[in-house]
Amino acid sequence: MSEGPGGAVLMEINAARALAGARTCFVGIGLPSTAANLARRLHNPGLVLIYESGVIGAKPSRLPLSIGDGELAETADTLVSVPEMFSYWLQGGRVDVGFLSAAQLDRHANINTTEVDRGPGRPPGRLPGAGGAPEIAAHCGEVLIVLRHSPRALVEHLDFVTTLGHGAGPGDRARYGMRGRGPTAVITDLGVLRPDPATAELVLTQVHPGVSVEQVREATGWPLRTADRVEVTAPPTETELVELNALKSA
Amino acid sequence: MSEGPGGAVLMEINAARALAGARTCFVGIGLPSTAANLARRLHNPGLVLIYESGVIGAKPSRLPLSIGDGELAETADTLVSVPEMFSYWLQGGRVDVGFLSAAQLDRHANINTTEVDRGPGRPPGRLPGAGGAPEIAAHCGEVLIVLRHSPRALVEHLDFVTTLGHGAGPGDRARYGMRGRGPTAVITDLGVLRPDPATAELVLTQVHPGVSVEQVREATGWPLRTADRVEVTAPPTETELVELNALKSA
Amino acid sequence: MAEIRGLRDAVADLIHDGDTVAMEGFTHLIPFAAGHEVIRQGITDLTLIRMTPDVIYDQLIGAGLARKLVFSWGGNPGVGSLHRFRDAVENGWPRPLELDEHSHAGMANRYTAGASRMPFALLRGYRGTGHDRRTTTVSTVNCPFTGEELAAVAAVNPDVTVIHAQQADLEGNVQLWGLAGVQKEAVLAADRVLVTVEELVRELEPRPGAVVLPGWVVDAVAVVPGGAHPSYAAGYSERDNDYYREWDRVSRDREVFCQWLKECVTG
Amino acid sequence: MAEIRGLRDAVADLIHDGDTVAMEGFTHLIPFAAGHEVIRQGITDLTLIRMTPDVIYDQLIGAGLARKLVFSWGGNPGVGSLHRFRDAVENGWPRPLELDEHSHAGMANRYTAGASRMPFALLRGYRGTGHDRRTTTVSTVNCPFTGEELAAVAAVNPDVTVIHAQQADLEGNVQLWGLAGVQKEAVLAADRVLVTVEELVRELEPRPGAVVLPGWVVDAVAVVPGGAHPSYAAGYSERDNDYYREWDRVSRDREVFCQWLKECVTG
Repeated sequence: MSEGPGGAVLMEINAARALAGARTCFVGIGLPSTAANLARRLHNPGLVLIYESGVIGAKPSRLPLSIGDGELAETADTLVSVPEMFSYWLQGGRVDVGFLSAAQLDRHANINTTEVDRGPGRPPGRLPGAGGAPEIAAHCGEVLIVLRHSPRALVEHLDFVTTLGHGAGPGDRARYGMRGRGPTAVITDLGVLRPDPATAELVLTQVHPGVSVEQVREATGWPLRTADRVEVTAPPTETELVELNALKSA
Repeated sequence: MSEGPGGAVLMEINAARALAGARTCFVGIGLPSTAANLARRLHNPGLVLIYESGVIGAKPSRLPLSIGDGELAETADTLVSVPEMFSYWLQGGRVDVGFLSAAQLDRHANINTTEVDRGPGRPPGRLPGAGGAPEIAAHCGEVLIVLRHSPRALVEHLDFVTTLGHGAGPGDRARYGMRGRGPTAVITDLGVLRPDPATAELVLTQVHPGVSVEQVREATGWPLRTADRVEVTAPPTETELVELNALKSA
Repeated sequence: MAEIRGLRDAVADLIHDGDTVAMEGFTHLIPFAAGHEVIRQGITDLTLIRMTPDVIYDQLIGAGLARKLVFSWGGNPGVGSLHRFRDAVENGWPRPLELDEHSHAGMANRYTAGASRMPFALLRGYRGTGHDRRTTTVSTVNCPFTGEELAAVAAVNPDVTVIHAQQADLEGNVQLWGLAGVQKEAVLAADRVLVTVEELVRELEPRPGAVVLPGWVVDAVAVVPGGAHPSYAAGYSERDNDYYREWDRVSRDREVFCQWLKECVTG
Repeated sequence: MAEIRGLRDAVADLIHDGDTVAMEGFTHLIPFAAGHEVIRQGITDLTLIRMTPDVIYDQLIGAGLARKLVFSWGGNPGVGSLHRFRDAVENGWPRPLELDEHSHAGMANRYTAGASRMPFALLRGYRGTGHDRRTTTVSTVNCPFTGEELAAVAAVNPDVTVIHAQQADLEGNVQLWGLAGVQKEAVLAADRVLVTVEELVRELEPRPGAVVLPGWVVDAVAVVPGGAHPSYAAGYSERDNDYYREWDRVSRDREVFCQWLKECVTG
């Protein structure tokens, strides 16, 4: 198995698996939403989905296109204003797991979603910007980053630091007063990277079935280190695939 | 007419009269509540009554015993949390007129509702404290103070400054960053005092019918100055008395 | 997730000697029954936080359980003084009571900072008054954009917050409506949360103006119908104004108060 | 008190060249019709404020009416880029667009400060990121109690805020429900307020989760059924997700966009 639909599915399923022990989860649109809703169907029916639009405890039957879709509000335990969401619930430390994606990610799991250089003579390519990401990364108990593996995405140097992961290394989060543990895993379509506790540098800890370590290295923009033992992701179970399909076709 | 029921009635009616042009009024319990509800019945049916308990636009049919009485909530245009009330509505400058009372008031309309000295060997007498008063005085467009006239209430020196009126004189409110005009009238059972624009010192501008200037001076703890022309309060009209009685017996 | 449990056990488990405790409710939904259970269990040396320490705190203070009061207005609303509070402050009876005294706006902001897990909050206030000379929890900061000096108040984060609400469901999700005071902030600022409710319902039916607290921010829910009396619960009871008036007589005299305590609370 | 008036007159009276304008709505209740009226009237040199400048601001920017954008996330939710926004930022077409860029938490706090009439607000955020180097509206303050360094963000106080709501009554009292976003704060932070509504009702019937804005904080109410399309109004319409997807195609090309502008807005 290489980059492609198989890897993408394992990225989604792995992200859902990572939510097995979470009580509350801050959800963005796209893959995070798929993973969180899949986790609710598979193994964590009590998982509380929180959307930055002010939704606490959404129980959507199908995947929303936007974080403000009507069904999220209609199925919520309660709705709060956006300022309250960010102050009392996110900054208040009420969310166990946050999901983020990235246009660029560096080896310390810092994130750029603001702009990317496009070479001499061209203006930087504009991206959407920060949204909720900087404070999700700061305040959630832990953060899972999901993105497709490519040397353009996992880069040596960010063109802009939108969201702090582990800064320049251990101690930076504490120095900046951040209370959550920060990014604990980067789940891609090739495997999983986790920060080395000693250096806070992302190392390869897991490859998806059929993916070689060399393949992951080639798809990474910095000289990727690997854990002493690189595990192979358990292949999707029948149930996982069925529920994922059901979710996507609902 | 002297201190007593007649004066008390004129204090209430005068306070209600002072609300003729107001759109929104921050109401405490007791006389302010009587005055504000009387104004609604008499000449300002659109007056929006705001209570610090979170009530905006209450339309009580009878006088509430507390600012949290059920009828205030049930008849409100909307209810907000107490933090929102103080931040968005009061500090936000949304209230035209605030009412305050005082255990002690000085010549610059500063207020003490915290504690009063009771002489040597005795601990100070404890009063309820600030409540909403300091910020009502700071942020309302203007403040009306209502209290019974006595040398123990209108004093040379406050035992504690709970709420700033005009500080030590002109310019103090601006120096402290206060945006409202502060106390514009002190309505008592004997007459009305207003701050001299030049000195911000309270001067007697109005006596109730049958009350002499001398009587007011004797009931004031500082050497009270009088305006060039001291007016006599218009006696209560039949309608005013009827509505006041109706309100009190409802 | 909130556990549904008996009031006695919940109070014993969640509130301990020396704790900082907030029992909130702005006239409405005051958790009197929980307060009385604290008195029965003799949980003492408490730092009590409350914007409006009315009759419930007068009772706790008179029972000698409070060492400190953090508050902004200490009266019997619409009636007069809190005599037990006064006796403690003026005469140290039955024990001295330390005060940390604020304005309502200051206290509301302190709770907001607590709920937001910020160390302090900002407001326009306090300037020119005597409050900042009596407390270490008021200070000033200058706006980095305009230079303006503003008041800063330290966050409050109670060890325990106790509130009364109309309803909870079986998973401990709580709904309260009517005047909501500062209850949401007091709950979210606290380490531990006890909610007494009028009734347990199968499903919370959304109501206009309701505040919903998910069960996962609450530690225990105890079903105590009438648990706010003499305060009230909109939709369930009316405020017992006569009780508040009568409290003036009961609390005015130490002996009458002690008699009341024995007859009506500690039994 | 809010006046009930036609959209064209209300926009002409309340929004002027050079104004700072906030049109808020977090996915839900976005005031598209009012935005299109601004385009029709050619009101220009606007500083546009909005947490999520989605398609409505893409249209205003593409029409050349914005000189500056104050925002925190500029994408087409669930679809991709805002191409007119990108073209303005990357290529200055049809005119350069100055940016004041924040995080959502920062923007939410800026509105809260604005509504509270404070010059700034505090949050834990921004530290270690590149944002503070690109804007003058982020700074730091130290807590006077703990010494901790916190982020400070300058208040936003729009000249005009425009929102869409479900209902207003004849006195201009407004009720909206469902996702309420930052609308209350945006309204209370502004000098002038325009609300478009789905319908005028005799009396507002209280609804769960509703935000009520008294008529005396609103300048004008315009009845514009469907005024949020392609966004939606809970209880009245559904989000037109196809429109958002189609916008990707329309906006990608300058000529196609200009054609759309003529056909669908300026007519």
